[in-house]
This record gives sequence, structure tokens and C-alpha cells, in this order.
Amino acid sequence: MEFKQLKNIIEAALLAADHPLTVDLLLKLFEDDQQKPAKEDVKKVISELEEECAERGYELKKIASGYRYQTRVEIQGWVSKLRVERAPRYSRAFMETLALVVYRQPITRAEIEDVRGVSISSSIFKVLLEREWVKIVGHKEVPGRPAMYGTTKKLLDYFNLSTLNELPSLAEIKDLDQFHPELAFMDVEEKKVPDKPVQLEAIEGGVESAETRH
Amino acid sequence: MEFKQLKNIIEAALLAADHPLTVDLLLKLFEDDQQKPAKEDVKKVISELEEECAERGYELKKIASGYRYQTRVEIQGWVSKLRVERAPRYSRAFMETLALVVYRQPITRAEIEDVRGVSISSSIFKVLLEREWVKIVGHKEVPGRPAMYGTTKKLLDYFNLSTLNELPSLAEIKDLDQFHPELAFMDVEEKKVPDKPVQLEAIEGGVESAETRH
Amino acid sequence: MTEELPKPASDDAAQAQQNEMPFAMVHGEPYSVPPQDLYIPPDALEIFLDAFEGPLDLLLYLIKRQNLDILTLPIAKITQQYIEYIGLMSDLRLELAAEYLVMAAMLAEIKSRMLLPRPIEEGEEDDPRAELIRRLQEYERFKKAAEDINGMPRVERDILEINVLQTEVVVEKKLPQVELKDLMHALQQVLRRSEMYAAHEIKKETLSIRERMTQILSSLAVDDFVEFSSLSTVAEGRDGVIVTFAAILELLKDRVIEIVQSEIFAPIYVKPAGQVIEGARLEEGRDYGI
Repeated sequence: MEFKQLKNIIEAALLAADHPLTVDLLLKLFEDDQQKPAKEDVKKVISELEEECAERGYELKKIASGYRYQTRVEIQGWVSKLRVERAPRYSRAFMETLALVVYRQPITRAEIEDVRGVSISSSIFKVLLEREWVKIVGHKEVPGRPAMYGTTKKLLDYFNLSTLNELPSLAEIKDLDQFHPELAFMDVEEKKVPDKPVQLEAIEGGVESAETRH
Repeated sequence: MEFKQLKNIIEAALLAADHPLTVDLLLKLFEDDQQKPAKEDVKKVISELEEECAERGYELKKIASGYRYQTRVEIQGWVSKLRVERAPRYSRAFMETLALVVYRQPITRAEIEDVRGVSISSSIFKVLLEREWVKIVGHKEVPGRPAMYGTTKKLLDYFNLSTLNELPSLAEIKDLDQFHPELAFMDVEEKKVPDKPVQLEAIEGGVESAETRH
Repeated sequence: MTEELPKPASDDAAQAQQNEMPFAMVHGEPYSVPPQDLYIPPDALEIFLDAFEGPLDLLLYLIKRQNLDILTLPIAKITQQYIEYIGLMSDLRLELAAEYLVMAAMLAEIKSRMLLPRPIEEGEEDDPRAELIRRLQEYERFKKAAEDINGMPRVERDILEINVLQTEVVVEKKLPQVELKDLMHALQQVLRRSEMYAAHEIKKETLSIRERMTQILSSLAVDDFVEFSSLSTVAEGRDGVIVTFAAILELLKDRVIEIVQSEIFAPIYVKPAGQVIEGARLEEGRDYGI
């Protein structure tokens, strides 16, 4: 297949897909062809396509589940008028709960409530699970075996991210010891807290780490 | 507004819109702007955009209700593979009806309804007869002379059986999980989505329709 | 409790406590921040409280209002403010007050512990504020993280996904595929729901009889007068005959078929029930032997 045709097909497929596409998925489009394109060709097409819309109102963006064409944030003011429905707004309680799942996953509801100092309405979890932003990744081996929550690729897709690492780091805990060395109240556990969001792979790979952590 | 920005916005709007856009609709995107573009500018943008994709896998098409981008027929053979549907599935009512015909044949519809405790939609029998998995083998001599259903050779062939005797007995089925761990029956939830790549949003809808069809 | 507040914010009190712990030392400087007016009119309280995500959030706000480093928390002053809010709140929003009351109790406890004179040798004892400060810091981190995430571009609000229409071509309709185990599973489900089977002990039936019943009915559909002996074949052997016989009896019992014989030792015929033909009309299968 000519490179130009390959590019046309891939471009059209990316434009028409209602789901992000990976290189492997794109290669599958050609599985019936006699001359299948090489993976490198597909990658080359993608990088050319990325460049071609560098100065346009849309972009080819790599997010967690693959590549997708999307409008640029800069022109949202105009383009948003296309949609009658307003983008949903999420409450602070919702966003704080989400932030805790993102940075502290796997985490139980009780642990979230502990940090926030208030009980969390069930509807928050209902929405998080319904939107498939958060999923149950296991159960904590404590009485009641509470569900532990983790994030999904869908969440990353929604927030325009390819990995959790792209999220800003958590603010650092100021070390009280610096001022009050004799107090030494920061316990060891607290210092271990990662200030980067937990890696998705780590979560999906092993829940064991969750049990050892707490 | 610069012509280039106008073009970027219009192009992105046409790409992102979920319905065709007319020139007037496109002009509305700029109603909050101090310097609104002229209708001629919008038309000029459109004709430039049309030209730009003349040799690509998609086109800007004018249809009755406005302009929209769409993939070209020429490459649809490849792009349509995006929609490789997960095979549609039969409903639970369908599967249970079939199972009862297999194990309790000859059986009337009323008898099946009796066991299942709910009435059965006629479309289920229609599909079963259409696929030639089930046939009417006689009529029961009770008021109304209801049809009695039995299985066909075709059904046996489908399941690669030479006789129904090769199926597990009812007693075995009752303790299925115990006796046939290799069958590994899963709950519906678990069965649902192995994170296979090509499954797209549209497919979920397709399955629904498959289930409601009968 | 609010009447007799100590004044850790005043220089005297701060100096007095300094001997025991450097609570009033801020970055090496003596503590001297004057208390700010934190008063919020009761009318505004309800709206005010809606803006908070809980007691930690309120506490953070109060601390910010004093423009203080969280590490140098002036517990007594904060406690006083806090408890005043609780007092107002319990009048207005009783159901909300519980979580705030827990916090107030914690603040009061910290305050009272700090008021007690402490022997110097107990210096290694944990600062009673430490746990509170830890929780406040922890909460603040996630409050900030939530704001950060909320500020990030996201689909719907800041980005639209592009999904260009696919030109339709005729797609061949796919028939659903069924796996045997799915069928077994369906049966298992229906059996679990149904008590009919248990009552009749159907599980003793073998499938071959059921299958044969269908076969017999199928032959009757082609030719509605079939000779009994033609229903079983030699190749099937004794088992085959027994299965056929059992199937015929079962069909007779259900009054689906009838069996006729014109005279003793004459051929026995099977026919669908209800069709009148010449010869004896027989009611019960047990009248016939083989």
C-alpha cells in the first residue's frame, strides 16, 4: 500500500473513531490486506498527522487509551456553542474524593472520609463508578472487607492525560521537625506518602502493595 | 479576527459537531465576538476546507441540512473495521427457552412459561424457528392444541453433538459449578468486558438492540 | 469556656509558654501576630457553612484568615472562634453540626492540654497539636489537588472529541453465537428459579427419551400413521428399543399420541392423538405389550 493511502486511511479512521485508537488497533484495520503496513509506518503516519494539525483548531492527542482527534482548549469558547448541553460540573466534595482516589489509590471509602473529616455521600461513588472513572480494584483485608478504589484509563482520557504522572505533584507536607525538632511527631508512615500519583500499572498489577502499605 | 483563526475555528467546529452545520449556524459561533466575520468569509473558509481534503480519506460534504465531514466511501472498507462488532448476544429469556426445549422436549410454550414464571415473547420462538434450531413436532391434545417444540439436527450440529445424550444430565447441571469447573461459569458482570481493544461505545448499543430484537 | 480564654496570642502568654515549648516562636522570631477579627454575622452563617467541606475545611479557613503558618497554629484562639461557630451552627443546622462538634472537642482537648503546666522532663511527649496539624496538612494537600485537577482541561468542558461520520456501507447482519456452556448456564438459572423440577424429580429422566419423543413426533408429522416397530432400529440394540418404548409411553401419558392395533398380534401403529382412524381407539399405553 502506498504511504499516502495508508495515511489517508489512518487519518480518516482516527477522525471517525468514537474511541481512542492505539497503533495496534490501527494495524488491525489492515489485517485483511495482502500487504500489511509495518508498525513503523503507522507510527510515522501518526507523527506526520500530529505535525499537520500543529497550527489548527484541533489536535491529534495521545491519551491513556490511545490517540484521538480533539478540539484545542484555546478555541473551546467558540466551539462549545455547538453543544446544547452544558458540561457537567462537579462539587468540591466530588473532586476531593476523586483526588484522593487518584493520589492514594487503592483507597477505601473510610480512608477517604478520614482525610476529609466528613462522611461522603454515596452518590459521589455512584457517579464515579457509573462514569467508569473509578473502579473497585480489590477488597481490603480488614473487618467488613471494604472495597478499594482505583482509577481507570477512562478517567485519564477524560482529563486529557496519557498517564497519571502528568498530574501535578501533591503539595509537600511541611516538616514540623524543622521548627520543633524535639517534637518529632511526623510518623514514619506519613513520610512515605508518594507525592506523585500512584502509577496505574502498579494498581492494576498488584493489589498486594495496598495491603502492605497500610 | 484573522482569517486563519476563523478557519481554524470553523474547521474544528465542523469536525466536532454531531450534526451538519449551515453557514448561519457557523456564524452564530461568533456572536459574542466584537468583530464578527462576514458571511462571505465563512463561505470562503468552507470552500478552502473542501479543497484541502480533496485528496484525503474524508471529505467536507454539503447535504440538505448543512455541511459535515464524513469519511469517503473509497476507504470505508478499512474504516468500517472500527466497528467490528462483538457478536450480538441472545437474551437470557432466549437462552432459557432454548435450554428448556432441549431438555424438556417436546414442550409447549405454556409449559416453558410455567417453568420460567413469566410469559415469553413470540419473537423468541420466531428466532428459534428461523435459525432452525427448534421445530414444531406436534400439537398437544389439550384445549387450544398448542404446538409442541423439539430440537433439530441443525442445533446438534451447531453444538457439535451427535445426540442430546452427550449433554450433561439435569442433575449434573444443578451442580454445574461443582462438576464442571472447566466450564467456569461466570457471572454476567464478569463476562461482560474483557478489555479487548476494538470494542467501542457503539457496540454496547448494538448489543442492546440484539437483545431486544426477539 | 469562651469567657476565660487564655491569650496565647498576646506577648505575655506567649512568653510564659515559651519556657516549656517554642510554640510562640515563628521562624525563630517571638510570636507576636495580633488576632484578626474572624467574626462572621449569624445571618451569613448558613451560606458560609455551605461553602465548607467539613470541619477541617472550616479550620483551614480560620487559620488562613489569621494569615498564619499552619505549623504555628494558635490553638486557643482558633478554638475560641471555632466553638463560637459551632454554637451558632447548632441553632441553624443541627444535622451538620455533629462532625464539627467532634472537631471542637478535639480543639478543646488540645487547648486544655496546652494550658496545663508541664514538667520539663516530659519534653519528649508529643505535641498535642501534632495530630491536628498532620490532618490539616493532609486535608489541605488534597483540597489543593482537587482544585488542580478541576482546573485541568477536560472533555466536555474544554475539549470536544472529534467523531466524524462514517459513510455507511451495507454491513452484513451478524447472527448471535451461542456457546453450549451458555445454554447450560441458562438452564441452571432457570432450574434454580423453578421448583417444578424438584417436585417432579425430572432429573431422573434421561435426555435420550426426550430426544426420541421429538423424533417420534417428527415421523408422525411426515406420516401420521407409523408402525410401532419402525420407530426403533436394530442397530440401536436393546437400549434403543427401551428408549423408544419409554418415549412412546411418555407421549401416551401426555396424550400426544395414540396407539392402535386392529387385532391381537397385528402390527401396532402410532398416530397423533385426536385423529380418528379405523380400529380400536385405545386410551392407555399399558394395554400394550411388545
